[in-house]
Amino acid sequence: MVGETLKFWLMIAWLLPLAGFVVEIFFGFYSKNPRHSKAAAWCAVGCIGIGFLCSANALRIWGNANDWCVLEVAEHSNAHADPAHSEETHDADKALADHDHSDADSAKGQTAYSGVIYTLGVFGSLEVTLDYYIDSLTLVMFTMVTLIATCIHLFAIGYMSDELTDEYVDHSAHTADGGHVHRPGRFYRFFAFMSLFCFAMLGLVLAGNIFQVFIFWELVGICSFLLIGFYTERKTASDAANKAFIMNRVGDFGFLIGLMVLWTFFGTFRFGDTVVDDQVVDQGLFSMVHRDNTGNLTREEFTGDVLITDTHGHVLTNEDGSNRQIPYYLMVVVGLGIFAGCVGKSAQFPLQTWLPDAMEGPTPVSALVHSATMVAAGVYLAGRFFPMFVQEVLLTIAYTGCITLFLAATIAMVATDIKKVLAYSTISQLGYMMLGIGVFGWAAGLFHLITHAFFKSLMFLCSGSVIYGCHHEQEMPKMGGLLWKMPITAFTMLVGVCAISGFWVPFGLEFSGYHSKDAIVASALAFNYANPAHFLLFLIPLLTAGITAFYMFRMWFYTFVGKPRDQHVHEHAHESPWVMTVPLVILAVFAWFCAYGGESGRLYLMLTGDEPAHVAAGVTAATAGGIVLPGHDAIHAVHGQAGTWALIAALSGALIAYVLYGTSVVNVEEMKRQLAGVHGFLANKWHFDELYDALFMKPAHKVAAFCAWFDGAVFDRILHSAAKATVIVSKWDRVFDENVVDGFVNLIASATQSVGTSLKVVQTGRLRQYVMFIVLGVVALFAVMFTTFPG
Amino acid sequence: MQPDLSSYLFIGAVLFVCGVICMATKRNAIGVLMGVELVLNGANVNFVAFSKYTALGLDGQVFSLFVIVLAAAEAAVALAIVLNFYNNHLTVDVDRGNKLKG
Amino acid sequence: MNPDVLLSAIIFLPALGALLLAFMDSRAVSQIRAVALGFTVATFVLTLLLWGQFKYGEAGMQMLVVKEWIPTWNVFYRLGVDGISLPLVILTSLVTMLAAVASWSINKQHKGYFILFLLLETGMLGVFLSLDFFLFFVFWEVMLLPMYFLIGVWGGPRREYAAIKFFLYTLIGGVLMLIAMLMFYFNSGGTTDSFNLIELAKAAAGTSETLTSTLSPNLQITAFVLLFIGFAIKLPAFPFHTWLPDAHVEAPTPISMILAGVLLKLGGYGIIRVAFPLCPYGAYYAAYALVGIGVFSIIYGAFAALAQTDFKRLVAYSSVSHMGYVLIGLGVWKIGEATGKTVNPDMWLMGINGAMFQMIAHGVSSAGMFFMVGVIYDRVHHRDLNQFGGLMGRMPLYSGLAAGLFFAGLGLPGLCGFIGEIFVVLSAWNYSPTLAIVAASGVILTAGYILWAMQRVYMGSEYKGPHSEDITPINGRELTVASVLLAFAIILGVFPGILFDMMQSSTGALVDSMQLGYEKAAATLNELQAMR
Amino acid sequence: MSWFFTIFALAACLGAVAVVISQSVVRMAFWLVVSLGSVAGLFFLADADFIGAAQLLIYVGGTLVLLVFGIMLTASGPYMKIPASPAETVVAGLIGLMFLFMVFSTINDVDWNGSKDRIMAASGQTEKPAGFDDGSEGNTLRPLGFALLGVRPDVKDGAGYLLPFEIASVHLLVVLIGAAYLARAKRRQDVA
Repeated sequence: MVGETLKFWLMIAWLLPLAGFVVEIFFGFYSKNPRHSKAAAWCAVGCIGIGFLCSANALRIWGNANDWCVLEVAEHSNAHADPAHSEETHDADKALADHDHSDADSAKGQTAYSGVIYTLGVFGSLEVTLDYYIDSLTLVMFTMVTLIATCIHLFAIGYMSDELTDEYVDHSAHTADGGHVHRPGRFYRFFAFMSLFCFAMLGLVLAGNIFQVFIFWELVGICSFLLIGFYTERKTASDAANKAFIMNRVGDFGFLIGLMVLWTFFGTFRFGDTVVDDQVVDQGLFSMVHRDNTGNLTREEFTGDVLITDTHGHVLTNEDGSNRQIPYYLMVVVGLGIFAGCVGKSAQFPLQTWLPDAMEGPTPVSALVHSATMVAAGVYLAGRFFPMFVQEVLLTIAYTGCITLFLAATIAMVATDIKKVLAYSTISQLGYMMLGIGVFGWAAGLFHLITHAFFKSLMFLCSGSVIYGCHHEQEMPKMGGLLWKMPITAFTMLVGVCAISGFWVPFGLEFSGYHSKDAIVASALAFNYANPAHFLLFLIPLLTAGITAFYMFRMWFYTFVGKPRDQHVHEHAHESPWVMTVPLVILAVFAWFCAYGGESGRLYLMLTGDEPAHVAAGVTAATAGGIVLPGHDAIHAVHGQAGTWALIAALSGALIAYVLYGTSVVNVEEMKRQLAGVHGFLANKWHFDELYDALFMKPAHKVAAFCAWFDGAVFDRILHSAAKATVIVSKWDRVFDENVVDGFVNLIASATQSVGTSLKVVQTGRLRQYVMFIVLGVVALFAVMFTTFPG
Repeated sequence: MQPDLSSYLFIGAVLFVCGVICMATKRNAIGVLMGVELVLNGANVNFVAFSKYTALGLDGQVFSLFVIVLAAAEAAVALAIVLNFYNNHLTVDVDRGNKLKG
Repeated sequence: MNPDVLLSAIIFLPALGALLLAFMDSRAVSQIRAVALGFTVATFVLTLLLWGQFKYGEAGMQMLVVKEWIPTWNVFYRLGVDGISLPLVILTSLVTMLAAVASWSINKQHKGYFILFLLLETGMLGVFLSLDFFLFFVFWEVMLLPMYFLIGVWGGPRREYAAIKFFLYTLIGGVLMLIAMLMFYFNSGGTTDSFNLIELAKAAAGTSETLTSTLSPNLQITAFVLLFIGFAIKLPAFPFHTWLPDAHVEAPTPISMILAGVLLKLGGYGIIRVAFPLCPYGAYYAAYALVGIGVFSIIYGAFAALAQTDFKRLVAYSSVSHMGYVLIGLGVWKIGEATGKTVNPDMWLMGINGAMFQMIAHGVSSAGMFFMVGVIYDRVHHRDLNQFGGLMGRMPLYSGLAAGLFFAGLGLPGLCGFIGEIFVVLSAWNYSPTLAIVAASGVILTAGYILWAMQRVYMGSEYKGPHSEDITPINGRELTVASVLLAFAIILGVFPGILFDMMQSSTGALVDSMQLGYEKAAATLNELQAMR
Repeated sequence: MSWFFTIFALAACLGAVAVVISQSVVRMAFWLVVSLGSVAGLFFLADADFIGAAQLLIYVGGTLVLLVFGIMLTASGPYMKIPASPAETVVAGLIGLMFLFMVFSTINDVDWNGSKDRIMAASGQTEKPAGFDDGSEGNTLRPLGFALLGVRPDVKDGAGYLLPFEIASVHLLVVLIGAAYLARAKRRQDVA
């Protein structure tokens, strides 16, 4: 019943943006004054805003239905939590405020709901459906996405307002004769795409099976494509859009392999069990693999295959009575495949190169799609699919995240485009999340996902505000000294910078990033203690925490303080209108406080309410790979230690940034020259683009050219030579026909003719002679007869 | 001498041969025609003789009857042709009608 | 309506229209167009009526019509419809109707064009509805001639070459089919049911009451190979595909739509209706080749498309690539060596359903893509991908619709192309992981060539080719065609159940009967070995 | 009886020879009358009274008269006698004699009675057909009439001649019309 109600509210929140998209795209095109009306924008804001209210309502209903047991249970184990200050920290807690905590000791009831929305196809026992799966993670994600999206939509009304014209001049797109492209404004189209994106993103979160995730995975991909390529006139934009989509497809290729294996061996895509009247009607994937008390998957003794079980842990059997099982290596393939999808979507190494290019899209797009939501979907999926991951997969995830976070952070240090800095920072932070999940800090990774969504979207919007105020100037070397030109932007941005650096503030007012990054670093440290061989998984994130603080403050100092480097830009710079600054302030509040209370705070507890069952205890017995995974207690034990290290790293990073860019003690340009090799390597993004171009793009085009050539040169040549051979044969046939066959016929004819001519003389035309001939003939005949047959 | 089959056949043969010679020698178209009549009569004699002396029975007579009828028809048509020929060539000399010469 | 009348009416109504057109004044162009369109619309309405009378959940043939035709040779006029042919019939009448609207751009000899056009429709519908092998063959050939003239007379600069290439290829296929047909006829004793596809299928499965003698397993393989090559040419699968790019490039837009939208489906339909049920053992024997060819076609077609500079040629190669999925879906039939039973028959069932869906989906999306190419070709009279650009600004509505249709071809979820591809690929791992992985990699290449083409045509700062002044916004007629196709693409993509419900009983019955047929053939082989 | 036969036989043969020898068409016609009339007599002697009568009526009375009409229509002066070349006559006579010799020898060689018996045995007949030379019948008129109407009382299971009879009648009609058409008086055309 509760499941149905939740489904109802979330479906509204999900489908409203779709309705908005339809209205906007048609209304926008057919309305009388499409180029000047803001109606489409308000429609989009309305849809996503109502969606936010619905999500919040759903969260309230969910909490009421299980008496907020998630929080209650947590409070017992974390005595220092303080519910009295919770009102402003998180929307979920607003609902909590009217709630009576009398039922604190009640056991945790059902908190995850799943069911079928509708069926796509049934093939015998196989069933492909669209499902919903609602648990605390779904609800938190829903609320987060709708809230941020609402803010960004609002911001975009201001940011995109110069599209409200019939004659928009695109200074970045050039025609062949060197002029700028003039085109009608496309205000409504932008909001239509944004609405479509919101629909796809919410669908992804609501999805109740992995196949459905794939569907919306692709849909967010195409929305991203459309939005990156929004300025279609710019070659760079369309290139970036293609790059984004195709690189995502590379990841999806892995995703697809994972899906194929799952489908073949499990026969279902559902996450959770569908429960009707306490009876499991459709078993989901998560209950099909069973973990023993050491946290490892139950496996067949001799072959090592993973056994497939029913909800109670009994092994399922095939028709012929044998156990249903899946080879262990295929479990690894499943995990790696699904993770490959996440790598593509979350721009992890080695598919990270598309995300910086994606900054060609309008800044609100970067804020919504390429920092807060879509790119985080990879992390979300890794978290959602966590129960199916085996140790080898987790280790891969951890190392991928680790490589990515370092790689991206180093590049961010030298980037000069304000949005590129943020983009690399996003990649780096996504790497942190992946690392968190990979080292069994499931909650830490997702926790960082939420906090990062707030502060990164905030920073993107701030950068958007700067860009807007500087008339579409994105290069930081041309800015500087903007602090008092646009104070709201500057200070909200500072909040974001502090949050991402993870600064600690006394009295419990720590920035959200402090909590979440701490959690990840703590998980990594615990993992490091458990598996000393993998010490890099702790050291690199720690180092990168310093780098993060460095490049973030570098960006802030570069932009807002110091002397104006480009007088023209500085003179015309101005603060943005209220429609842009209000979202900044809202987001700044959330970026600072959303993680209030840290790991005993509301957000963290909500998020971990439906944590996969085996996470808390960890994996205690090492398998063949030798990996032991830390449980909650192990992580908690090293929390303080890790937090201290991380804070020291961040502070030193910030200090170096201040020294280099906030003061004029050191000549940065001089440094750059001295380290030209390193700088060039980093500025060229480790040469990944060139590498991929040489490794994949060029060979692909070669093969393509070969195929096309092969068609023409081989198939068609065979065909043509066959045709030519036929022609030659037919020519010979003609010769034969004319000379031999016809010759024979002609011979007969001419022979007949000459015989006729010679017999012509007998044909006298004289009747009486004919009579004579007849008689003679008869006589001769008889004579012959008599002589031949005498008697 | 009582007539027997052979004597009738001899008479028929003589008539037939006379008819053939007539056809072969006469240049007059009507003469040719007469030869034909003789040939037919020779045949008729044979039919009637077989009718009387062999097991042929009445059939021989019926045949000769048809021969007579056809001979009459043939004579009529042949005469018409002859007249046509005469109209066209102003002669009845069959040697003049040699258009079919090869 | 009486089923006898209805089925025959669906087939022969267009022919009647052609007859009527023959008596019209050839200068009355608008009337000719209107009459031709009217007849295609009427046919479409009739097929919808057929859908209305169709009973869901019945596995067998419905609305059977059996009339004597050439009793001496046991040829009957047998018609019927089941869940496999019904969607294709509706697709045919729909695409033909839209192609008729698209035929406004034809600018010479309208009368002859529309007469041939309507005859072509008769042939196509006849193939889908006939249940007599001979009748099937006759309609198959009936289709060929109008197509030949439509390409050869109204086509582009190399039309004669393309038309003859098309004609010869298809004719060879027809001849191979004819041989197989006679094999079946004489092996089943030449009785009244020896051309009856239904009874022949039952005989292969050993459930027929009238036909007892069937092909031996080895002959089944021969017959299957003959039939398969015949149908693979039409499909077209990898080594037999080179007629397609030429035919598509040279054919006028509406004919390209029909070629891609319907004619290619005849290959798949032939395999599923004739080759598979009639020689189950042969089908199993060749299953690996089928899937292999399908996979190779996907990759090869995609690579070839990537290298094209002619817009229409690119779309044509995309057809080669997309139809590869059909072969995969049909062929994923795995039999356990130990048990002799099908492994995971539901996977195969899913593959077949996916393949059927892919055929319909490709019919919608590729017809749409060709139409979209035609729209721009009508304006600027060239198709060089490197000489487009900036159309998004010049023709926004057109570009939007085109993007939708191209995304459908790319296999974007929510549009029709996705469901078929993904279901086929999902069913493939069970058969062969290697081939499944290679097939799945097609998603990258597909995205590559379609997006790259879209970038070169629709995006960019300005139009780079000739006739820039002729670029006018899409007109109402073109808008209708494109939006109908896009609407179908969306509906099918969001509610694939519409099709799956229609065909699942029939495909289920097909799977069952083929398993029976395989077991029967395997038993025969075992006996033979035991005797030796 | 045998006298009559001898007379008629000689008259027929000599008449025929005379036809061959005569140069004038008119004479030829005369000798033909003699010859054919004699043949009619031979018919009577062979118990074929109806045929004899028909011979007289149709041949002598019809056909020959027709011939004479033909002679009269065409016999303008120079064409009464058209002499054949002597060589031709000799050749024709030689060939005719050879022919005659051949026929005669054939007639003599054949065993007529034996062949009659064989035929009767083969056809299952034991007796001569009834109703033919039976004295009480007196003539052949009645059986002939029956035969032409399709009834054969004289032969067991014998078939009549109704169809040939009818065909002959139609044939005569056609001949009548055709002859009239061919021989009709036409306007003279140029003999070019």
